[in-house]
Amino acid sequence: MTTTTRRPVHLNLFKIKLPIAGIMSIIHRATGVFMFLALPVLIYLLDLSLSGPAGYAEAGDALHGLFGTIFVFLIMWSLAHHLLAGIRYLLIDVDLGVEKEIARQSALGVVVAAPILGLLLAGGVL
Amino acid sequence: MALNKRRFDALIIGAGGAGLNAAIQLANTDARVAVVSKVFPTRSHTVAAQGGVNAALANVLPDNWHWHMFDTVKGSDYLGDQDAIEFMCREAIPTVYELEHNGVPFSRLDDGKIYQRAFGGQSQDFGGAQAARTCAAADRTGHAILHALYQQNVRARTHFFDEYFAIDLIRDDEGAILGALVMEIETGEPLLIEAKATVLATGGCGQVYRTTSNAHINTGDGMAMALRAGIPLMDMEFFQFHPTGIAGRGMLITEGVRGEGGYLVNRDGERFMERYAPNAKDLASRDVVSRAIVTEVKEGRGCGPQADHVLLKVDHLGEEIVSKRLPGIRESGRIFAGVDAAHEPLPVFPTAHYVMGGIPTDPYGRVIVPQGTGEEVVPGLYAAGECACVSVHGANRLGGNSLLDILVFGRAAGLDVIENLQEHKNHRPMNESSVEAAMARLTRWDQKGEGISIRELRDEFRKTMEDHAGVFRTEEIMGEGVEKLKALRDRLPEVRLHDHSKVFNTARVEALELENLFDTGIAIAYSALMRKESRGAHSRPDYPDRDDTNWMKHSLYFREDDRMDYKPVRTKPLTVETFPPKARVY
Amino acid sequence: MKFLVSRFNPESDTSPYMQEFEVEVVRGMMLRDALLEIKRHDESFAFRHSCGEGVCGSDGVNVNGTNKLACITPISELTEPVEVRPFPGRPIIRDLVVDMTQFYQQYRAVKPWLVRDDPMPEQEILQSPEERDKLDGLYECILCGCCSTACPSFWWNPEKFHGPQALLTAWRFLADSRDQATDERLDALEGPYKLFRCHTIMNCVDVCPKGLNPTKAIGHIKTLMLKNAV
Amino acid sequence: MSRKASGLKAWAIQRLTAIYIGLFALYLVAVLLFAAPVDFVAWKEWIGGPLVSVMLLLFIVSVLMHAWIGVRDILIDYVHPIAIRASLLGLVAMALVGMGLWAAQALILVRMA
Repeated sequence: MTTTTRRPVHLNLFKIKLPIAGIMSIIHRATGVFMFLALPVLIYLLDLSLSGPAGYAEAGDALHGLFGTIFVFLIMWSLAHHLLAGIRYLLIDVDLGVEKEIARQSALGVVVAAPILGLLLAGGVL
Repeated sequence: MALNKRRFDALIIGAGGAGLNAAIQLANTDARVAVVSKVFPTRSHTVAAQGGVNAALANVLPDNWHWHMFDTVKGSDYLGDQDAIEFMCREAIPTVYELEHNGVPFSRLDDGKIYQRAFGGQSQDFGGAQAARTCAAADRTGHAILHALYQQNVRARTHFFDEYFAIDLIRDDEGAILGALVMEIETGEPLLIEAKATVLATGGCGQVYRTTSNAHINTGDGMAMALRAGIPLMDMEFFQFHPTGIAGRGMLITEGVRGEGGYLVNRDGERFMERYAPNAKDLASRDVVSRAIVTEVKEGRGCGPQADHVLLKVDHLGEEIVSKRLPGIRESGRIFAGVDAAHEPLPVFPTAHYVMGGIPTDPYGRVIVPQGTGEEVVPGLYAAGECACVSVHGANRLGGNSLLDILVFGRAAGLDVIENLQEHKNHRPMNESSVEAAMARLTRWDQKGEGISIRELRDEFRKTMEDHAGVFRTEEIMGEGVEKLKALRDRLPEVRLHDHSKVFNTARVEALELENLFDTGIAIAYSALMRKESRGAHSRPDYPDRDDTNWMKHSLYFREDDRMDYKPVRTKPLTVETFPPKARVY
Repeated sequence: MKFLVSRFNPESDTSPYMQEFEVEVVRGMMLRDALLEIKRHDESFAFRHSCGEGVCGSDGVNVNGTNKLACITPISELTEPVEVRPFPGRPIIRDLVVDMTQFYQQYRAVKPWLVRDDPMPEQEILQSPEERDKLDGLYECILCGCCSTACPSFWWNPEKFHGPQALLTAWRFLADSRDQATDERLDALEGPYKLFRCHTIMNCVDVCPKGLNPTKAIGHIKTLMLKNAV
Repeated sequence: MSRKASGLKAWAIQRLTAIYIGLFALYLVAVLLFAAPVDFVAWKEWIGGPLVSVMLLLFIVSVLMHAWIGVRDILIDYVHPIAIRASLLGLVAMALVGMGLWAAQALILVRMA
């Protein structure tokens, strides 16, 4: 068609149901972005902890504070999700678990397991 | 506003198997070819063909085209033209190989050749044992073929006008066809396409019946355009009711199910086809099986709470065969009947399926009309596929011969157009009065005010067709039907569109289709009333026998004054001996 | 049963809105039947449909947030109110009718036809049943568009990313033992967009009405590409 | 990274780095859980060990590459105006290189100390 008419597009993400694998996928992306943004903090903490006994203690204290605890949990959850989802992706790459039902179940598994694992890891580390 | 115009060497209306196979021949030359389709090409109804395409490849059992020809002549109840049938059965073999080369994913045999299955009405050695002649891509043969043909046209850069509706043919005072007026559905704008040759490949008109295996789009557009251009329709009384539609819904269950070993049973669990066709049983030709089912139900041996259908048993074949050879059927059964064919029988009843008649053509796809005592070609006009009548199916079409018909004659039409273009280098002068007449058909729907709705008349029309031009036909039923249909036709001018918007106005399309349904439906009912014998799909309890003395002839219905004419059957084949009429038993 | 359908007529509306209809539901009714009922009340309601049995691929719509073919979606499986919208991410021409041009362009871009350099044999090109089996789950695609219009990567880059449908088709020809253009096909898929916008989200697999698996096909393409590269 | 190579190569690198990151992360978490250094000296010694430093440097490189491909994917997906995308890619690249140098410096300093 040559005439230029206004054509709206339906892309209201609140009205489009994302399947469980899609939810898992967007969390994978979000956790990736979060960890990327957290990189400077992590490197800062590494640098601080290696700067000397005082820095080491300071870094340790920071992680054990309220914000530190939340931060550690978020990082561990992100790591767990990104890792589990990543393993799932690698398996799908080699044609394992790519069938619809299995892919749904594994996605659900990742979404449920990641925060639990994150909590456990955060608890263990702190 | 000036009317938009485009010029092409050839215009093809319809993008199913026939249209696309004609287009690919042309596109492979340097001809400029336009394909107009009211739906995106792969939505054409060829996509729904399931079972397969017949060709005597002899991949499974011994075979040759002459046996195939015999079966087709017999299946046609000796109404098919034997020259055209010979042409088709010979061409079948290279046609299927060409399809394979074009990428169709046929099912395969262990030796790597194309898989062929048993189908109704197919025999070895002129009526001997069952043949395996139907080349199949699982039970999705039409889909596989249509997609491959579309893909080849994409490769060859055919010019597609997708979602354009053809309104009417344009012709000059000598009757030559100059192209067509079409409407872009997306904008509602008309467009005049001029062409040196126009091919009608618009498919069937199964939507004239209420219960049908046909898609919403099968509204006989090309046939009606031909009628309005003064061209008669041939043998329209022969309408095939497929024996196995899903009961109450009409979705098709391919004959391939019976070809793979499925069979029909009545409420007593009896394999009733053994009574009607002792030899061929469930693989007797379609008209025979359809009548048998209707008889069983009428005589109270139907299944289900309403005793209104019979059962098609497949479950004995085992889950593996069903999912390997009939996956689509299993899916349809599950969705539409709530039945898993691998474990339970399917409820089936005959459903309106295919029109044997159509626009009269010769084996090169050229449209021919009576002229004096003979016939002549309509300059610039071709027809192929279900909308055409060559006639290879006569009074009854065999399963697997419809895909064959569209492919062979689509191709033949394309090739003849190429030759024709060599002789006709220029477009003929446009005929403005014909364009105006076509425009009037479009603008008529701009009339405002109160009136009958399209739906209302359409529903009433389709019900009348079903009740009065169905499987069993008596003088009384059909006479009443024709009167009712004419009365309905008189109300057509009172129909009004309430929505006059232009952009993708599907109501406008349905309005234009309604007129086409009326033209083709009345052609069916009128031709049927006139034919006083039983032959093939045309079954009259008041004239139960075939009458070769008076009725071995083709009927021709003209729109003007609902006039009938007749012409002889061409019984002389191209190279072989004539098959003389015999009693048709299976 | 209550239906909310998306309406938009470019000649009179500035943006799409939801309109409510009450449809009497009968047993065995499909969503397409309900849409036809609505059209019976209001002929200006536009949607595409044809075969009514899930093979032509015309009537894909977004129902309660999920892409489906209306003609094979039983009403009984839907929760009320049924919200019917056009495919996500496609420009709306009218009501439920969307512009699928880019979808078809992507399909054509993968050269969806059999390429054969050898001269054709007089009869069929031989193919063993095992080789033919590789095409199962690929050739059955009906081009309905449910998958590609459910794919976020296609939402964001419809002009450059092939989308699940076209990639499934690409693999259909790569997987065909008769096709002889493997290298050209693989080369054409290189770059960050055409193939590699796929992030294995798998929405395509979730919605395909024919039960096909574009993700699996895409995985096979990547694996073959990798094999050819090393 | 050339345009032509940026499809398959990026995809392959993303996977290879993922495998290494995953394995090393598991190792790291295991150490932190079961053999966490008790004080600064232990921490410094552990991290300054030759094997750990090399693994850690490799880890950092992997993370940066992995992050680069991931962020690049996100920008290709969502940010279409070419000038804005190029600027953002530039910023991300600089940030990643900066962070890499920073982390490397911390590790190298601790080895020299």
